[in-house]
Amino acid sequence: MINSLLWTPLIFALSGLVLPKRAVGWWAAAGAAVTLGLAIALLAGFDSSAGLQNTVDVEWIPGLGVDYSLGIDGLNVFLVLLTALVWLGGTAFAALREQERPHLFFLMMLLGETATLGAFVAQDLLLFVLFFDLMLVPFYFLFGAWGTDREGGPTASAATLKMIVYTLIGSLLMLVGAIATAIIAADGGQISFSIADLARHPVGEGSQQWIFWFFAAAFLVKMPAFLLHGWMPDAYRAAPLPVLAVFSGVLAKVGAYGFLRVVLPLFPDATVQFQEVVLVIALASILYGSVMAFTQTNVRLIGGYSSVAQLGFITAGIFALRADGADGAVLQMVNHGLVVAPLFIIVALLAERSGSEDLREMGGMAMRAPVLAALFLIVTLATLAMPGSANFVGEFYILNGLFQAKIVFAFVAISGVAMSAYYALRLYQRTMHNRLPEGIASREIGWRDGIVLVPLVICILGLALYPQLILKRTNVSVQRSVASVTATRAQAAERPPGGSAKTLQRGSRRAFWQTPPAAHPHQESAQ
Amino acid sequence: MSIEWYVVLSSLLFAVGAMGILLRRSPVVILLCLELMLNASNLALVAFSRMVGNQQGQVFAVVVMVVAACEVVVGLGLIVAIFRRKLPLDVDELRELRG
Amino acid sequence: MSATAWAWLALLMPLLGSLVIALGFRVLPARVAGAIGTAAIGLAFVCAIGALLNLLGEDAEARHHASSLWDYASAAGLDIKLGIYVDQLSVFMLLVVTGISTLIHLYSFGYMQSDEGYRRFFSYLNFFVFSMLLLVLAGNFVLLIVGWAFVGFASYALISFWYRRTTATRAGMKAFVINVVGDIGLVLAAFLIFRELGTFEFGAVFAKAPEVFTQGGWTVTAICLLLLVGAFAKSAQIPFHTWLPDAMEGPTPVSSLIHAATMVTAGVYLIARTHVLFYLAPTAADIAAFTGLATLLIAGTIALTMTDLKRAIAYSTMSQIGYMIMGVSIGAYAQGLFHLMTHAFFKALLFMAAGSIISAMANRQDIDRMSGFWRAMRFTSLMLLVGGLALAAFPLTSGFFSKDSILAYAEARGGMYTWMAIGGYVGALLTALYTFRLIFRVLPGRPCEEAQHLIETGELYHGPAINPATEELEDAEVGFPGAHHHIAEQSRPMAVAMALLGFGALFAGLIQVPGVDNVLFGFLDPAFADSPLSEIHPSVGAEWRGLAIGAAISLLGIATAWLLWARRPELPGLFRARLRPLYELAVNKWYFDEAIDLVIVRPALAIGRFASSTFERFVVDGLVNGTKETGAGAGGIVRVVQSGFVRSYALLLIAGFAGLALYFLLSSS
Amino acid sequence: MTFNAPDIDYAALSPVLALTVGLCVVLLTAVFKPLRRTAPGLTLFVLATTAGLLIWNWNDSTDLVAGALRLDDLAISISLIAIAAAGFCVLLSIREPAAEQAGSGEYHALLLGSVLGMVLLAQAQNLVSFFVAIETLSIPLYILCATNMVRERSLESGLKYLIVGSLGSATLLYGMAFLYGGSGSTDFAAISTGIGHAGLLGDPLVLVGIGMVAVGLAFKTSIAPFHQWTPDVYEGAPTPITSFMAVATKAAAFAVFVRFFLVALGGEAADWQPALAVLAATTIVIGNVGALGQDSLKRLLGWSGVAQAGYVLGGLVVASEAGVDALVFYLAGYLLMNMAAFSVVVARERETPYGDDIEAVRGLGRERPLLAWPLTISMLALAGLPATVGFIGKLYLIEALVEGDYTWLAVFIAVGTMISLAYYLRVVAAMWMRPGGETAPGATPAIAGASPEADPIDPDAGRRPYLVGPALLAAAGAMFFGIVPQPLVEFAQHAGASLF
Amino acid sequence: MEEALFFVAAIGALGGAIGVVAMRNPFYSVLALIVHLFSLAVLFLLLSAAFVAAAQVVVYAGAVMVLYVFVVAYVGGGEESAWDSIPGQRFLAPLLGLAVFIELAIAVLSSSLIALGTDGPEVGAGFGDPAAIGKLLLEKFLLPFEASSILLLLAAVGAIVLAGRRESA
Repeated sequence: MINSLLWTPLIFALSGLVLPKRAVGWWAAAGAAVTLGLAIALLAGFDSSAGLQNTVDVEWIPGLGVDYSLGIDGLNVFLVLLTALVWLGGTAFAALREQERPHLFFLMMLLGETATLGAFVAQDLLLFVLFFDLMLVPFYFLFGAWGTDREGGPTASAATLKMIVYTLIGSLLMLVGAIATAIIAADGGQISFSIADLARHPVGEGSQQWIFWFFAAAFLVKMPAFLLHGWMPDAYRAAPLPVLAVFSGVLAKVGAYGFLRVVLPLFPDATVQFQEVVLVIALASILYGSVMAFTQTNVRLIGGYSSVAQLGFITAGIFALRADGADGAVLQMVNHGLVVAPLFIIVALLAERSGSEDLREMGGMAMRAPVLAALFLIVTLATLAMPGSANFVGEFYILNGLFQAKIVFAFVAISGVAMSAYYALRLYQRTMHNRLPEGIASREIGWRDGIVLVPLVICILGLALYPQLILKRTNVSVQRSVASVTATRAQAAERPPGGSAKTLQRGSRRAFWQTPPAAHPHQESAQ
Repeated sequence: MSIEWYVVLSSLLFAVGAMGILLRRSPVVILLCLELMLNASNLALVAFSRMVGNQQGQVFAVVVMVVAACEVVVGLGLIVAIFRRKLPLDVDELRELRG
Repeated sequence: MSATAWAWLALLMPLLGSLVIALGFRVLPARVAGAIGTAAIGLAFVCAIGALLNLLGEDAEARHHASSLWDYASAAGLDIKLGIYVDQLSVFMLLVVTGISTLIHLYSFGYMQSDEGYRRFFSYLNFFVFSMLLLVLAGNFVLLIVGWAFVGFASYALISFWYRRTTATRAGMKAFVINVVGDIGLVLAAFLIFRELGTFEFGAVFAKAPEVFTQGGWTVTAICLLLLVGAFAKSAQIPFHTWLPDAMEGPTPVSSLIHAATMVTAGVYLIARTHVLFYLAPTAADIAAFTGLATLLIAGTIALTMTDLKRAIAYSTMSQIGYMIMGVSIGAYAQGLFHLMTHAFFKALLFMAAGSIISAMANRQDIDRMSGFWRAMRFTSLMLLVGGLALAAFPLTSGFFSKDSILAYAEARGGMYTWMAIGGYVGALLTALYTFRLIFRVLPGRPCEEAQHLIETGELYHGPAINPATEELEDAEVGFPGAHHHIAEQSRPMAVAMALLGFGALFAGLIQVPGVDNVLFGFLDPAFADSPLSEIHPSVGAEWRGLAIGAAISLLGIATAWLLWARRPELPGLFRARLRPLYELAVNKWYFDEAIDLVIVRPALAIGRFASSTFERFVVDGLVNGTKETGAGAGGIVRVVQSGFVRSYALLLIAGFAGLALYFLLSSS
Repeated sequence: MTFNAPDIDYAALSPVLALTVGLCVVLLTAVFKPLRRTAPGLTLFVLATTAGLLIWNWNDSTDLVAGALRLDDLAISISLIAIAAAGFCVLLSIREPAAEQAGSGEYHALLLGSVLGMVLLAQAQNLVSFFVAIETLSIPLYILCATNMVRERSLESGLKYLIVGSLGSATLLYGMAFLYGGSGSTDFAAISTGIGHAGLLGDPLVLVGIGMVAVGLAFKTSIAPFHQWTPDVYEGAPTPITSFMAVATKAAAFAVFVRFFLVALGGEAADWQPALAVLAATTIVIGNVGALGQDSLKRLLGWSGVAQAGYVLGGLVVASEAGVDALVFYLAGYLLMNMAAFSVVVARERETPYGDDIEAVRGLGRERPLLAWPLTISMLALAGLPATVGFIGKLYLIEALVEGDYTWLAVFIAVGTMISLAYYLRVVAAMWMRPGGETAPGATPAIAGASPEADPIDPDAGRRPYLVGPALLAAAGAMFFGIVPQPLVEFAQHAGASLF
Repeated sequence: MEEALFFVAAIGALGGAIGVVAMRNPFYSVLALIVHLFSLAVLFLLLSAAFVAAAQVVVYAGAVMVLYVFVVAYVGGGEESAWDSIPGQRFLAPLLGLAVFIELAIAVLSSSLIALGTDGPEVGAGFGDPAAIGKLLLEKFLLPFEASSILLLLAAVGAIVLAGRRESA
């Protein structure tokens, strides 16, 4: 099941190579659709009370202790769904348009999907790292070969190169970190990279401290977080929009996901120790991203910087180190993906209509395109986390977690909400409202683009009506991921840290009774 | 006459040979300097073989001579080829490959 | 059917209406859309009545019910249901909102006819009603916030309804952002409440609050202050009021429904709803009260100098809400809500009349251009007058009773609250003044050009379509704002709506006449029984004393206004000359916009500019390019060393050997 | 006088014998004109036979000819790598102008000679055979580098290689002399015991000896700062030879590096480990930054080869079985990655006037997908991206390093890889991301202009099976072992096990 | 007696070496090398390595040097200009040479290997004579011996490839 989910895109991609130019796009879209179907089936069979489920675990490189082990749990089930959904959108949208060298394009597109899915479902630390790095390859091609060179700026391939090198610094350090974790944990014994095993006996505190940063580097760059986002503007300007939709919609989340999946369970001590540091980075991302977003005039960059801010929220939620914050973070990952992808697709449509991607040259496009305007409006409102949208619930959980954990941070973070309202509305108004400049055609969205866009928007609305759909299923796993940390925290509270796994457990159970009010039966199962 | 003397002498010769390679520009002379170094090694080998009282070192030295001869042959062959190509016989002039 | 069921229905109706109109915008004929919209709200009103009857069927104490559909977002200890809370308060609000909305829909049905955006308008309007109902019915803070934000959005959408107007879009943005600030206040308050009480449900919160919080404790005070941020932002109280005047960019029915009758009074509702908390935090309550007082006075002075018809009325709205806020904060819950209701009637009416006149003026709103409409538009003028009288608290009109009930309570509570009462009376004087300033400048006198044209041809004057705010030409190609709007005289629906409201404005006060009857308070008071402040009741005598004073003041005000603007029109000029600084202050709206611009907007933009132009370039890119440069630089060095001289290679080799040998010599024992 | 000849295990010696005989046979073809054409085929046959014999000996380890050699899995695996490289080289040499100038027979004979040297070197466990083997490896290469005699660069590279190379081997030899003096023996095993008995652990004499041997071997494996010949020689030499050198020499030299340092000098590990670690780190940095902004593909690969050598050396630094495994694994992978790249370079060099300049592969993606894909894969693999053997190789090395408490070196590998992306992906970008530069004859090439030196252009070299085939094969291998690495891992582990 | 011989030979070897490096004209360098080789041969004899000494004289002074002389004569021993094209090389080379020598000398002298101080153990008359060496070459060092023969063959081939006249040329 999970195997077929993972490899379907790749299979379609390869088989697509033999098709004629015109067909390949639709074949790819079909592949993405099948994947989505599988993902939905996966969700349907998902048991929200259990932890890891329908797992696959076979030896891959026994010589190196690497296993091919996959699994679904609350942390990733919806991210998988999101991936499949957004990819279908992006692929279909691209299929609607004339692509040069379509075979290569869709090959890379679907390869990207497989890699991303892999990163989400991998349960073996090394497999995770592998897919994490692999994700970049197809996007290197997609950005570089189909991107737009900017006059006065770097060429597409230069911008992309920057992105790859920058994001790989982190990933490679992460590789070292991962191996170090496994080896230290094994100390002399049989090396295993299985995340579950590693979480059972975490490495000593000293090692945690540097390994933590090796991982954090990878994830923060990927998001990207403040000061590490240097690759983002150029890459975003260069990227072809349908690709950018999936990239910004999904890949950024892998970083945040990594924190929950790997960092919290494996390096609890370090996590507690560096909580403030990461939170500061997160807040900086929120504020800086928002501020940049409302000064930019390039629509892509507004999207890009708003993502920086949003990922800042997600990170903050995770590093509140409370179940509610983390729940919110997971929910918000899905929301943000669901919002950003259509946003960039809409940007593409607007660019087609106005022949420009600069706010100053846009406007008044709602005129003859009420439907497009309506869709855009919904997306905008979701982006600014309008109460009543799932994004709001996400941010509400995140901020509540932060508020209960570190009240001051919460107050700073929430100012980002106001700014988001401003830049999101600004984007909407400057494009759709006011008077129509010369030479801009206000055209209604065609039904074919509609097929791509409307389902995404419907998902947004659906979630807005029933965010519980996600919260209910993620909660258990999130509790586990956070439990290890709360344990450490409680224990740190009692005596100087650095205890064996046994004391950890005692500490954690105590912790779970102590921390009000997030007391929750599931935390027992965390041990 | 203790072995040290021989070995130190050999190292001195070795150093001189190395210095020669660094200083001279005519490929022929450079080859000669290489000979110097190999011979220095030979001296050391023989000295040591005397010291430990087995003849492996001497055999080694013989083999080294053969090898040295081979290097010379090839080296000189190259020099001739270069000369045929009407290229200057000066290693400093041959620096198209760099950077 | 239970009260909650009725409430759910009432909630459902407008939503359906909005969706049907929105989705069917291609197929539905305009008027049908209008009809659907109006009908939906009408039905909602019916449901509201159903709920009311249900409630009346039970005994006073048991008149509160919670009901929830499904878990909205419940995880990790947070338990948020999609639930409503029905009690006297919410049902009262339900009635007011649906009632007024129905009439205004009816009015819009006529008024907006020639507007291209007709369907969109009704869809928005219905959505607004839905949001408002959600706000008043919400059963927990989260849902309250949702409704709170929805009305904010609806108001944004309707303010910038004519989105070709840059002024309109800008105003919309302003309103939305300020409202978001309000939302944030609420959200933070909710977090704090959750931290202390571990729940968001109204019932639970109000039940636990008295046990957990100590009277005047800092936490509860903080909570209340945060709630106030929300309340002020929504109800346009100082210093969060600047969006309201700009909001007049929207079509007049919008101003009348959202920015006069319903949404802006949400703050009042909020305070009334959370009165338990406010009782526990007296400091916060007093702050609220004073803010209300300040707003009502300041807005009054500004209203005196406004020459834009709608903006003048908007400022009067602010000041009236000031009364209500003051009322509910000092404990005059029922009284405040009473004023909320009457104000809804007469203010909506005023706007309608104003709208009708503005249509006649071809969308001009400048009162300096207006005069003599009494002759041109009898009915409208009459309605304007009725509204004016009620607003000026002319004896026996609705405003007369409601306003004075608040002041009487303040007096009765005594202490500094007496002074508040006095402030309130001063405000009353201002009210009468500015109200009748408008009336005397618009109705009597020689008909202006437009009015004349109407009298002669019986048709509306068609000037060039211009934006009243900026005097710039509209691009009429679009069809909205419509080529012309409609006046009550020529549109039955408008007339009906106005007539009904007029009736309400005149006589609604009679349901609550001191010593005579106690319909409203009798119904509402049980809802506030848990706050000792609701025990305070001014004696009937005191009430009538207050009424007498109120009557005197209002008459005095009207008389003065007559003197200044009808009898001796040159006097205002003189005053203006005398009191130049005061006048400047007022006419520049006390420079609030400028202040906010200076303190918040400019710094933010400056930071933004710095970030994008300087920081991003030098620090962030610096980081990237720095690494790149280092690499390239190192590469350069390496390649220089790679000189191509075989002898220098040999040199390096020997050097390396020497180094290595040295290392080994040193490490040797 | 009487002497008793050592008993010779011909079965185990058979690979060496086969090579020797084959060498002579191929040489004979040079003499008889009619047989000229058969040289490549014969060479391939010889190589195949040798490989067969080696595999036949897989899994048993024996001392040969009075302990001069030791045939074990390490030796076999490395020899196989060298032979495979040679096989590729033979294919790429078809129609190679250099081969024609040197005469096919001589050319291939020399190639086989070099291979013989490598096979011996991989087995050597005695200083004398070690030295002879390493010379047998080098001297033919000096010649082969220079064989494209019409090009000055070829001669220059030959001479440079000869001079610096001889300097290196002289140093090596002198070091051997010291070690012999210290231990009184020339057999690896005896050396380690001898040093122990004489109580010379950590004695300056021995240590400096080690230092000099290290220099000699570091030179062969192009470890910085003894690397400088590498880019020049790689660029100047005929491309097929470059490809052969890049892989086979490194492999063989590393084999003896490992054997000598672990078997003979294992006792001194504590002393030489840090030194080698530092060398490895410097090599990684220098190699990678040196490759930045290189326009000649061969030169670029040369620099990258330096960097890769740095990675591989890590496997020796930790002096552990895992380390050796990783080292062998990486070398095997390196064979595939490099061969894919070089085959493409050869093809483009022959069909475009740009020589080995990066211009030559511009727009390759559209023009010649069958060449573009192998080059792409090899670049990604060299850059260590996942789903290629390069990634697994790095993984293996890092795992060994971390286990051996050399995590900081692992971090160096990571950083180095990061830098390396900058130039590897530049090549990929040139292939896929720009419109193809027109390769019409007469376009002014960037390098080796229309000078008399320029080799003849073969317009459809890009379709020759003997060029495309190897490229595809190697690339496929590089991907296959990236996805199914276990076989190669076991192969490497056998090799490692034979020393411990 | 032995000492005197050693010093004479040592000086000869050293002088020859320096001569090789110092002579401007390759031809003289070759001659200097011959001197060097002969003195080395003497040293070998002192170290009771008769066969090596003989081989030294025959192989080197005989064959190899002749080869040198021919080549020098062929390519013409042009004097190389005193000017050095690599800045600093002149200055660094001697320094490095010195450094290398000092390091090696220290390594030898500070070594704790007692035997270094001695004249070496008593050895029989047969030590280092052709018979002994030959025995070793055919027993223990059979393989290197054979291998070096192959090496010679390859070198010869190489020489032909490089220097031999080709049809093309």
